[in-house]
Amino acid sequence: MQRLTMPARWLQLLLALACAARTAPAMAHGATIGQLGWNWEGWVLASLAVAVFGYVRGLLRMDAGAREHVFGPGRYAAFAAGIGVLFVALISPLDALDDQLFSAHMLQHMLLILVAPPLLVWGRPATAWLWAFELPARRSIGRFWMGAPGVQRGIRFLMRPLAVWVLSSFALWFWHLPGPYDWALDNAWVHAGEHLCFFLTALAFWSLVLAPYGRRQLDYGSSLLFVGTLGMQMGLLGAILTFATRPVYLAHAHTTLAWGLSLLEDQQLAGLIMWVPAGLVYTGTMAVLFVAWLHDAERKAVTAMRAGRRTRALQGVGTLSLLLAVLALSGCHDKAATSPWQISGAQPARGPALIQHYGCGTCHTVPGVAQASGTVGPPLTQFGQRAYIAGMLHNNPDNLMMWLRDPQRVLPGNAMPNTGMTERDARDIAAYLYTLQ
Amino acid sequence: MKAGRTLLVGLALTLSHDAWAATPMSYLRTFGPAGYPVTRLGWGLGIISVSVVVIVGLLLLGGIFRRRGPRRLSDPNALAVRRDAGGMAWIYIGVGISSLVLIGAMIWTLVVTAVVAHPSSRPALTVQVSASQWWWALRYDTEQPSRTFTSANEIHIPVGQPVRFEVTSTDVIHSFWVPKLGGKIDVIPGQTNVTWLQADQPGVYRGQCAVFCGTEHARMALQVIAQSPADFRAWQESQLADAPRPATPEQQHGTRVFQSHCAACHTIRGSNAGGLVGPDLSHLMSRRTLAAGVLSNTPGNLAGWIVHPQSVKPGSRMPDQTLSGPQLAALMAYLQTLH
Amino acid sequence: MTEIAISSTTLPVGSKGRDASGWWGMLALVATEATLFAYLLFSYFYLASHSPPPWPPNGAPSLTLAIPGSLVLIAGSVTMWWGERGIERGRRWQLVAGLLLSLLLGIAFIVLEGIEWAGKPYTLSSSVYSSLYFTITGFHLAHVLVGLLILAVLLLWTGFDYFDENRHSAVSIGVIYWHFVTVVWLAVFFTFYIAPRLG
Amino acid sequence: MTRTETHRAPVIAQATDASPSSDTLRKNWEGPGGWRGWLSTVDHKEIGKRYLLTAFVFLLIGGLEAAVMRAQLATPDGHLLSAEQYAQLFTMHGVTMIFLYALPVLSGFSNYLWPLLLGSRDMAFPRLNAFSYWVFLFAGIFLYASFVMGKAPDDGWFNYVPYASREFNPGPNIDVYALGMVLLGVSTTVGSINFIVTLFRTRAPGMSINRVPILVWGTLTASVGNLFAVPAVSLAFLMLWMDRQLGTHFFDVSAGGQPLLWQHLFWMFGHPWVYAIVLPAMGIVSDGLPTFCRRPLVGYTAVALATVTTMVLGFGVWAHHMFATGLPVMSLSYFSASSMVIVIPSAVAVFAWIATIWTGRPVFTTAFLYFSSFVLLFVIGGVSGFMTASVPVDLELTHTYFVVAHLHYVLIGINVFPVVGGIYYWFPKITGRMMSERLGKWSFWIMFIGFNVGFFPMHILGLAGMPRRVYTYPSGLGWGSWNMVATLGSYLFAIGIAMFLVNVWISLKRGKAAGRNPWGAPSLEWSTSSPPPVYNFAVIPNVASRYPLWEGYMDDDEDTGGSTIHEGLLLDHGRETIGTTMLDAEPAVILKMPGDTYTPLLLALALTLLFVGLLAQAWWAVGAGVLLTLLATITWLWPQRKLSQIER
Repeated sequence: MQRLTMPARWLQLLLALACAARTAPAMAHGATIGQLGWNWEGWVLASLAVAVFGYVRGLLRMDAGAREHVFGPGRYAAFAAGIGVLFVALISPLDALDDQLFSAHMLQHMLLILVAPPLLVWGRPATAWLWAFELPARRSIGRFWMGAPGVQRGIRFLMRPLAVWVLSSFALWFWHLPGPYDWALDNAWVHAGEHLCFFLTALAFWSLVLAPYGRRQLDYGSSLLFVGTLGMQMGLLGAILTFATRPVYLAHAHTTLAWGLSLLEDQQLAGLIMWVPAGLVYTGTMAVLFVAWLHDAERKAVTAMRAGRRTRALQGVGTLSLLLAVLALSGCHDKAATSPWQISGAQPARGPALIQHYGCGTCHTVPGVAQASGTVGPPLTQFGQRAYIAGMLHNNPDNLMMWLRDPQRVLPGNAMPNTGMTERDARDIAAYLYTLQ
Repeated sequence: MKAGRTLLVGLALTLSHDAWAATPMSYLRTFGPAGYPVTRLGWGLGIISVSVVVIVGLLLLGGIFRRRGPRRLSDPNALAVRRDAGGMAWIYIGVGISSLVLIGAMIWTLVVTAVVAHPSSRPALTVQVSASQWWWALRYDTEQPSRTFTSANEIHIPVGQPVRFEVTSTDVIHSFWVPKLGGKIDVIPGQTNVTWLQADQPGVYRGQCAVFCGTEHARMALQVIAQSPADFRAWQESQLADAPRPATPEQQHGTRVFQSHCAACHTIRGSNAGGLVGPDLSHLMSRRTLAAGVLSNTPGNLAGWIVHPQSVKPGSRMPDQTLSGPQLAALMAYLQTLH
Repeated sequence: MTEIAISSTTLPVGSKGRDASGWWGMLALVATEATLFAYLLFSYFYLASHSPPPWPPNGAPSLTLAIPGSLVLIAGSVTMWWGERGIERGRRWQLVAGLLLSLLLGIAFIVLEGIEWAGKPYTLSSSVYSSLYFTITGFHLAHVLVGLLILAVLLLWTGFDYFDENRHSAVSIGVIYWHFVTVVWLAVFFTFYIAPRLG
Repeated sequence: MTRTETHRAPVIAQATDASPSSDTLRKNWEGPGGWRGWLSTVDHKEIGKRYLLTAFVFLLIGGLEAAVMRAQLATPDGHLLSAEQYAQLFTMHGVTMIFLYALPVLSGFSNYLWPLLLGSRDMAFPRLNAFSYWVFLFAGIFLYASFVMGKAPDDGWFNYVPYASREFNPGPNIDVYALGMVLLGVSTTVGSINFIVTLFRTRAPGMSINRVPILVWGTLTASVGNLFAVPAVSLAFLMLWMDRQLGTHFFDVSAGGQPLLWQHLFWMFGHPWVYAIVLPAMGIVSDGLPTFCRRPLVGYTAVALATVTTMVLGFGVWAHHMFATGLPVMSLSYFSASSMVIVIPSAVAVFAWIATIWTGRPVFTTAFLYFSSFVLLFVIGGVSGFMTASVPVDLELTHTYFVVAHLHYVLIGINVFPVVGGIYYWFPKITGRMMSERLGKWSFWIMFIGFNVGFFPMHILGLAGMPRRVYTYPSGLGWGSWNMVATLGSYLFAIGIAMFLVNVWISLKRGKAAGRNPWGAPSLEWSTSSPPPVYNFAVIPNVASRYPLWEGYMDDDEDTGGSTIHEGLLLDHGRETIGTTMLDAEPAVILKMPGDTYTPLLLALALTLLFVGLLAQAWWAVGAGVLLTLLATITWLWPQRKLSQIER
């Protein structure tokens, strides 16, 4: 399963590089007041363009059916919006303004920490990017990934919630000390490093929180704490900046006044941006997580009851979308996941024999099937309660049958072979799998 | 029974009296541009609030009486529990309307906050207010140091001009508040807070410390006296002058009593008395009240206050004075020259 | 009427390793304690941002003792982690060794901190900064002491042969606290020793 | 020596309280009787009742203080009390109501109800539960000891520095408050930890997170909030005590300290705390209303989410208590806006309750009257809060009686009314007897009218400019008659409370027997006998829906999914209950529960000795306190075979 998360890591690395590429333009730090232009710096543009190009190319190359299942309008929109936000943060006049106003710089940081990363992460670009390569290249990327356990282990360690929490906190506090902050404004490379720190930690943070591939490393209760405690830190930092009685950062000293703000006011505004709007983003995220938590519990409970009744757990969601526009990010509207599946015309009783026939048991543990105790692939116990198939497709009959019949089409290069299953057999096997609660 | 009725009738009468008669601290009506937009906003939010309460109350009553449940819960019928009857629409619609109202109120608030943050013109005058337990020291600053003077508890301001107040504390936290003219600002040791007020009508506006600051917090009032610019200038000139020299022997005796009993804490400009602990008394007789608004400034009150302040305002920093009759008379004679 | 059936699944009985309720309780305790330190450090930064420069008044405190102290504390965490791994695999000697090493390292930290305190030219009541310094490091020191007490008690219980690979939740729970003491120190260290050097 | 049992396949049985298997359970769970049992019990029901009783005693004390103050204020220039006495009274009134009544009474409900609601036999940490109660009791006594000596805290419950510093307040008054609050903080914190772990560990099989009653969400949210908020206030009070006694300078202006740091720390705690003392009460209503409206709560998810969101927002808006302190002008509009946002989750809850009533078939019990009137009072308290969230308006309103009115509508309307309603609702469960409905309705109307007559005029007083915390006021300001009305109304309210207590007293002796489920209510606590047996449930029930006791009665076929109340895990090898997984509540472990013990009491005593020593600066007592605390803790935690903590 590691091969699925691997592209995600690559994406993070590449986007981080895109960010780093803005070092050169940052050299233009001596910009005089009022000169706010677009930062048409080649590297930034090129990185963003490559990102978009890879995404689109990957999507185009993918089989339409698979694309529809793995992505969807919401994901495309999220990715596009994420790139758009990066564009605003790094290329629009905001980027030039950040040298002149502390508050503008904070706004830029908030975009890089709280807005662009969740959108990008939700867009599942890693998969699309992998697809931008030809099959052999995909394979070799996969092999490289699988064959480098040290890398894998290191990244897995870095992606542990505790590590992400500690690194995010550290990045937050470190870069807001006056020394490092002023240093970053003095030195373009350091400045790029600062943004890289924020952006990377934020990508890791949001991957854990949003779990775009459906497999939560961090359960919902812990996710709430995870988000809440980081939000609290940012709030405390914002409060300190808002209430400080003297200007702490001097890097903007010669430009702020021209904007009609005193140094102290600029600092207060920056503190408030970190405190209030950022606080609302964290609050909104927590609300989304909470609804998803209850929703998940509801889904499991209902599935467990094996009765296809409607559930009302989602009804609160509409109300709260008023509360928080961020709700759009949540996957709460996946109605499909709320009911268990009864496949019309299928004969689940044929399942065990078919599973034996196709040799599924060699790789998978399947309850109720003789000798099906393989450990190569994931065990299929309680399959009816799974949220995702292969960590990517929603667990519903169509997806399951498609996956059973042609796994290589859905997720090329994955370890599950095409077994030449007929449609009817797939139907019966799927029906059987759904009886596993 | 009869007593009860009398009480009720009396209460009703005084209530109606209180509601319409003088409420000098009420900010339902204000008298200056620092107050007008706030008062309007306050009324607006108040009306919204009352409407919300009324609407919710009616909905509740409607819901309660629309359809009664079973009389007894042990009734088997009582257990035929209803499930859904479209209740979610209530939440959607209710929260939707509330949010719209909320956004409106929020925008209005932001506008008013911006409007009253600063006066529309440059303040003509800056008054330094220094709060202590439990009185207010005032210093009128102008460009020329020679025209700076001090006073206490009664702030004179010219009508129609914004006045800037810089407030500081010598001891604990107080709050500077003249409700008829605008909102309050806390007075916090170690920092100087700034606010502004403007009166559009001549008059006396009562103010009071609003943050609990110790035992006599309840009796730490102040008054803002708004005068026509001409009257204000006249008052200013009179305050700038030194206190008159004692003329009669009794008054001279009084000066000596003052020197020995009072001068450690109080200042009278033009005399040797230069204490800074209590209020400046150079023009004591020009003030309307004593002891931060506790007593009206009459000779009887003044004498009583001098001799036994602890009975008037227990805990006050001013100690009781042991003065003989003639000493007190002489002191009073002297003090009454301080116009 | 009582009808009896035996459930088909076997469940563990009582506290077992990380299944113990106490493990959750300790996590919650650590959360609230960490918040306490967050508020302490908030107070530090708040007061710093309200004080006229220079801050700290006497310049950034020396690293000569603080860096060895930090290393000692981190090493103490590592040895404890190693000791806990031992008992998870049924190696009691490893737990004993881990506990002993961590105890020693913890004591070494306290000694270093004590020397540093003794060398300060100011006292608790000298200034805002000194109040903050002694209060915050003192809070941490108190936590180290509690941590050492926990280690000592665990050592005693190990001596009584209470722990084996199946039953050692007390160790797993105590160790969380010990790690917490180390992690909090890193935040304190960063605030007092590193932050002033960064502007 | 035999080895401790490490694994077992639990027995599934059908049983009720009358079954023979219950005798074994009773033997396992019953502690010693008499005073020994009283001092050593760890039964959550006993502790819950004590919490309720103690909190009500404090409510009465705080109420008496209020009554004396209202007498003083009834007329201008009152001189029943001196300024210093008044200062101590209003401070102790606030401290009592907010810290010694409002949260503890809700802890009482939650302690009593949680295991019953969750289908468990006790809290996750029964001994910690007892400890939390004892510390609460001792902290209350600690605070009141100073009151008896005439040296009670006298700076209001906000306790703003520098008036609270040694320079202006040299007596022991503030030290008592500071140390008492730190001690009380210990109780609150361990109590909160207990609730959190209980929720995640001891729900009945099948009670997944989306099926827990809203009261549980309320208390859980409050507990998590406390976990993050209480350290702020404990720290602030400790720093204050150090400033006063050890010469530090945190709040000392002359040495560079900041008085506003106190306000920040205090309100970082204070604002979430306000939610902690109302959210569980709102939960009581959310669980009670459906019973009397004969339908499930409208918008369960929305209400649960509103609960959580309110608390989260509560951590970001503390600065709105400080609008007048001269904060940067720029910041005011941000704080104003963020404070107003809290209206939205509140509106969600209000409309969910109204919808529940509107689409239900209300049954007019006393409890229903309390719950439905609560909705109105909640809205009144809410809109006045909305007005104070608007900065320019707040600069007039703050520090006046308008705020006093607001906070009493919030605390009485949102805490006392649901609490009294909750007593009417659960009294049959707790005591096995019904309360008198007739007396109950009388007491409700008197309380409701008295409360509104007593506290609504305070809005008007505030608008008329009366500052809070004044011990007297001159005539001629138009405040006199409204104050008289407020005094009379509040006395009427007090009469209502007294009638309620009389009702409790009479019903305890003469109420008619209640039976298991007199209200036809849906949640698990109503499935056991009233009062519940010491072991709560003869078998651990299996839960398959949000309203297990209503399955089969709903007018459509949803959620009839087969909860089993009288068939489940028996678990009778000593004190045992089931530990389940965090999200889905699947059985994961058989939890061994501790027996009755004195250690919690001893630990609480040792800790109190420590604090008394600190107060008296008797260092020997401090040393003894520390030593005894450590000894008691080690004894407590000593691994026991009985608890399966050691194998051999």
